[in-house]
Amino acid sequence: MAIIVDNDTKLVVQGLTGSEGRFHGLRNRAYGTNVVAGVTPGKGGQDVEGIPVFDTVADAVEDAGANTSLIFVPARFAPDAIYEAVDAGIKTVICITEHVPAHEMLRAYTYVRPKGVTLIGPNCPGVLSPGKANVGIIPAEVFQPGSIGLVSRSGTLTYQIGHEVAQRGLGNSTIVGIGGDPVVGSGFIDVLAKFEADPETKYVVLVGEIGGDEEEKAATWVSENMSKPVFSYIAGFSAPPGKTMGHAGAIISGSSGTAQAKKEALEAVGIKVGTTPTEVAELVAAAS
Amino acid sequence: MAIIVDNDTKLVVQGLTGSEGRFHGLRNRAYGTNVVAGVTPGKGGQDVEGIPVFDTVADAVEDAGANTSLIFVPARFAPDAIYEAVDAGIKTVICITEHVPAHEMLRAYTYVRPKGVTLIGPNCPGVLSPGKANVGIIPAEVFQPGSIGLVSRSGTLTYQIGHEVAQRGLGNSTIVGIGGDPVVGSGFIDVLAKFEADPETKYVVLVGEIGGDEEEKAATWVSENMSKPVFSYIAGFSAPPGKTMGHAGAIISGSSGTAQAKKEALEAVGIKVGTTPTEVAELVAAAS
Amino acid sequence: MDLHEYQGKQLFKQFGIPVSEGRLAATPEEARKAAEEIGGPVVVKAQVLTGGRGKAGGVKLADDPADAEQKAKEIIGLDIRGHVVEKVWIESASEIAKEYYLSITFDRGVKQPLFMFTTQGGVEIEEVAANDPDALVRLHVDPLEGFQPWIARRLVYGAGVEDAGEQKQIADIIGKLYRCFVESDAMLTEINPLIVTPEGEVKALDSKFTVDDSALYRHPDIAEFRDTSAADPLEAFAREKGVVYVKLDGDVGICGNGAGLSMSTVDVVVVAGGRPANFCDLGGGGNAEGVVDALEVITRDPQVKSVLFNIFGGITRGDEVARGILEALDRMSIAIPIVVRLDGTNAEEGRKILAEAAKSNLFVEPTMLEAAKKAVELAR
Amino acid sequence: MDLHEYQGKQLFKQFGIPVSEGRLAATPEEARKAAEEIGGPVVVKAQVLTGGRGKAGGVKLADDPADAEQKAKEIIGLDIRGHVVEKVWIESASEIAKEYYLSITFDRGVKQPLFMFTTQGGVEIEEVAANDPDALVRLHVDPLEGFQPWIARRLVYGAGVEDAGEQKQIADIIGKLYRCFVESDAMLTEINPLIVTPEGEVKALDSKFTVDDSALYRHPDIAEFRDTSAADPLEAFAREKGVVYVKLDGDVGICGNGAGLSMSTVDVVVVAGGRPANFCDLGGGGNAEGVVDALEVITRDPQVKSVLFNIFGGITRGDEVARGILEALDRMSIAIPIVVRLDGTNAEEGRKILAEAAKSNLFVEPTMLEAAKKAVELAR
Repeated sequence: MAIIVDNDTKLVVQGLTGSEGRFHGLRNRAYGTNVVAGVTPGKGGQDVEGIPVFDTVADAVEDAGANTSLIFVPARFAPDAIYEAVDAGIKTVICITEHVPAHEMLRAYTYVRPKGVTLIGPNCPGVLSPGKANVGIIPAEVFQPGSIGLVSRSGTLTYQIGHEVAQRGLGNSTIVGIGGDPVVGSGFIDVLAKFEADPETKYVVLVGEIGGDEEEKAATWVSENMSKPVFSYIAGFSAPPGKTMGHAGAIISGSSGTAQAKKEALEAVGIKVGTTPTEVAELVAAAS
Repeated sequence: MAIIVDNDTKLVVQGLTGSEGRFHGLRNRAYGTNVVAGVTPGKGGQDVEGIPVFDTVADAVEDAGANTSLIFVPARFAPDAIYEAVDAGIKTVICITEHVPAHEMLRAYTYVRPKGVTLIGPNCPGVLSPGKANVGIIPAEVFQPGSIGLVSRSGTLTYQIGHEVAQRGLGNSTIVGIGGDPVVGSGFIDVLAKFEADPETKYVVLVGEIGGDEEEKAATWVSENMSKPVFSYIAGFSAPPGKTMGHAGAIISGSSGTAQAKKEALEAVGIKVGTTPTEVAELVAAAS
Repeated sequence: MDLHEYQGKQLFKQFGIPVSEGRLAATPEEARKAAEEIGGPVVVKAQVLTGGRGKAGGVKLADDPADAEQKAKEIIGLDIRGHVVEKVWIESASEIAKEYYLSITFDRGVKQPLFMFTTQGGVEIEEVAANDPDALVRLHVDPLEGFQPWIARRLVYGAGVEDAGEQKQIADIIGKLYRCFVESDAMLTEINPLIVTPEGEVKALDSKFTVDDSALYRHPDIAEFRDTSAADPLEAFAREKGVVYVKLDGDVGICGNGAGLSMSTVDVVVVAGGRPANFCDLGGGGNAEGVVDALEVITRDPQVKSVLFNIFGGITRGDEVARGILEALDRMSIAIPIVVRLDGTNAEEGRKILAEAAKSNLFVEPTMLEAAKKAVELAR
Repeated sequence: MDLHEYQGKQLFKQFGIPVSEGRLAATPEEARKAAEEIGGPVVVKAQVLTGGRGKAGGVKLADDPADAEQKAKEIIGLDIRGHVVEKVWIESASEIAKEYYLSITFDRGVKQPLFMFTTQGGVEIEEVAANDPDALVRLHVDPLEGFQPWIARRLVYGAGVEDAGEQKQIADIIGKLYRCFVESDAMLTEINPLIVTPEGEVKALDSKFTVDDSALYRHPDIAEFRDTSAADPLEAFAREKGVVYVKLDGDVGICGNGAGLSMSTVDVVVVAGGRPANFCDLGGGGNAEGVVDALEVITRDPQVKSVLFNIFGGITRGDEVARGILEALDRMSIAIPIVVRLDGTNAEEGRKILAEAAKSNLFVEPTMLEAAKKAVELAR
């Protein structure tokens, strides 16, 4: 097993004929991911190194059996791409595109959420289940198969942690970059729930950063719902107080959003928190 | 038991201080319905013959425990009233108001539907469970308690059928007027499913009329899902071919929408169809 | 409310959907002037709220203004399926390379707007649906998701439009038609044919447009489109009085409250061996004044030999209806017999009021069926 | 992007939310002229993107144009929490009978817009939330349901506004503020105080407004509001170059790819005993040109004694980064040491490129922690 992507993944890349879509789509295939189709309106009938291209996601589902979508289209087309994938019956949608307007994502999120679709991103590095499938831009060569589930708001920081873990001889069940935008399709809790249910995952590392209160909420959720050990790293201990969102931000979340506050919330429910990537890797290694 | 409204109904009337709201709200209470509140913005704190009036439905829910709403506001305010009721946690909303724009109801319907709310109407006479509760404008004195469930697209025709049934010494579990607008909150099938699940209902009478294909769909549903005997009456056998909605109408439904076509669809699955209100009442009486 | 072709095109234009330049004309002289202003060959099109104009000779090509005047003369006054042509639409003639079909309707069954598109336009769409169903692409729109560009792509690629310029123009028209459909509170908007000219330009050559009557209050411009001249004079008079009335061919005048009961009353009169003269619905909240208006409308029909009131009160109250009938008898001289059946809210008071009035041509019957029989008998 | 009060009010006005008449002034003379045009007493308000203006002397009442000029003289150039006042907003002075608070924010946790309203305005809203939570009415809006009139009623009645005229005006403002919030792609719109004048007129006396940077492309008018003068000169230069850069106080220049890794690099430099000079994020797709720009920005800071590149490639490719660093060394004369740590996509090629260049001030380290230690050591 693994979560979100695995050997059953049949991937359609929306925007396969673009330069990034092509580069990463082919990389994903080279890793072993079953890339069954690409979609670029007006280029139906072409192919990208043998991957058939369709005009619409519906065609990719019907003719190529796609069940997972990877979105690489420009920001202003990304919400449309999400709606198209979901309405074509795709159940796992991973959107790499960054700079998607928050209000558009808010509408798309609210529309998609009750449909039982797993939406990851936007503005995320994707999902990698080492040895099974890589969907997105995560450099898979850094990771190896194992029993640690990794979920993170940050892309490159995820690679760093996974790298540190791998250097200690450990591996990952699945690495999920959920993205750091104001509205992302799946939050920490959504992914933690999947890891809790995944028999291959034995430990979970949660990589957070300053701002918002997602980490605090995740801490509460873990204490109430999770049987597997969770470790955490928070980035931004030395960050200067950033721009605040007016006065309202702090009132809403009831949290200051600092790394220290998050650390305390996590530790209060028994989650060990490292202050550097190296430290969190050592904590996991010690527990294994 | 009974369906939709019963002894557990705690009713709030939205628009209680208007002339129709007041007339029917008080009639419903006189029948024995537990009318716990009214809502009229700006009149919070007043009362209508002892029924407390609130500014918002949320207040009526919180302070008076309302669980069912009856809407009597003018058409241009009706969708807002439905959203307000649903977002305040009301689980049964009955909207009497007629002439609500179809596109507005379409949005409201789509929003309300996944929330597990029973929405009846708009442009309907309401719901009566004889001996338990009357919510709406149905003249309750015509009906008596019994085991016949009655569901109808038409208001006054419902009374006629119920009246004919009562004259033969039979009674009703619940009478539901679903309304005849292009978009209504609950269709025949929604109500049939409730009757099928209601132990007090032994027979069901479905009162349809020309246009659309709801009766045909109900016929299919009954043949696949219903164990209780269903009888039907369709109005409009002598109606001249009415205005058609362009060419598209017939294609969509795949039905001509005539009374004869509906009769045939119903009879094809074993539902007996009367051609006058009297005849359908006799059919039920003969089966009882 | 159904709109004329020229009215629908006016809305299309407002929403940026390309249409040909045109003018409305009520006389051959106006048609000539319109053709002069437009220039070049024109099409003269009868503006009637029914289909089959072309076969009935209601659409003709005219080479020049004089010809347009002649063609308008032939078309104005024509009877097309019972509709007399009063106005013609003169528009610049288009060369047609291809004919497509595009519509959005309000799908009551699925409760979503439904797009239909096919490259096999210009013919009866029912035929395409029956003979080549795969050629007709159907796509529902979730009203909360709203229109998204992929919807246009699914339609355009799904129907096999191959030219990139056409794909782009049609996708654009699809988006605009959706906005037009929603923002005009339409129940139907249909473009048949949607043409492609030899130069590759896509435009709407016809329009079918139905607007939700309940939403007209927020579209005063569309409400003004109402063509009272197009209706039967009695129906127009009824509309003026706010009465829902459809003229039929028999001699028993009928008035019920609620569409279902009124329809059922028509059926029961037929079952009783009579011939209904009309369908008339007092509506939900009929008051005395409404009853007077309804009786005035019904009795204007010289064929009517008896009138049947079939009232089952809910919101409508029996006493109000009774008072309305007596009021009408006071104001108008109605000699024909009136049969009344009252039940429901305040029916007893109503029956009492009628009994006390003791009018010789007023008959109160206890049931719908008996009342129908009586009215049929009195009409003989 | 945060907007100045006067910019937010301009948007309020566009959406029909009542504000006072006002003019922008950059000099005392302009302030005098503005006060003359407006007439009567005015308020002179510093336009700075920070709170606490009032306490810092940035808001002053002026009785007449001469007084306005004098007050503007006092305010322009004032340093308020590190922001130097360059412009003042001159607006007609309002008499205040009551002060309310109204805002909509983008609630990231619940993922819905959140309205907050209280009749206890004019003070710090955090205090109201802490001391009298019931007085602060909060209400989320389902973005697919959209704004409905009941939302305004819940807020207005929930907060206990008693005057019917106020109820009506505030409900109207609530609806307009929602439209303004959504259609401007705002992350926050706040009116504090929303005042009631002695005559019972409700209006927005201040504005806080944050717009989603990702949506600016579709709001060219709002994008033009960008106040480059308000930022630190180095940060302004960075923005010009398209580099995400925040100036800190130390001597180790830092460049990472991705916000999380860059932040973590700052942390690790601190853990290694160093003082970060900045936070700099190459972003997701950093190419060679971006690296050159980033190095130019970082090395402009005279405090920087060493630079640490911490790159973990995903979309970013190690070879591109390496080429960018060499390109920068070619174009600029950079004497200070640069420590590079490369991992991920094409990292090996990158390390090879750097090794082959054999620059004396270029140090390649295998891990993040070792690279940080080296950079800290070199900065001493």
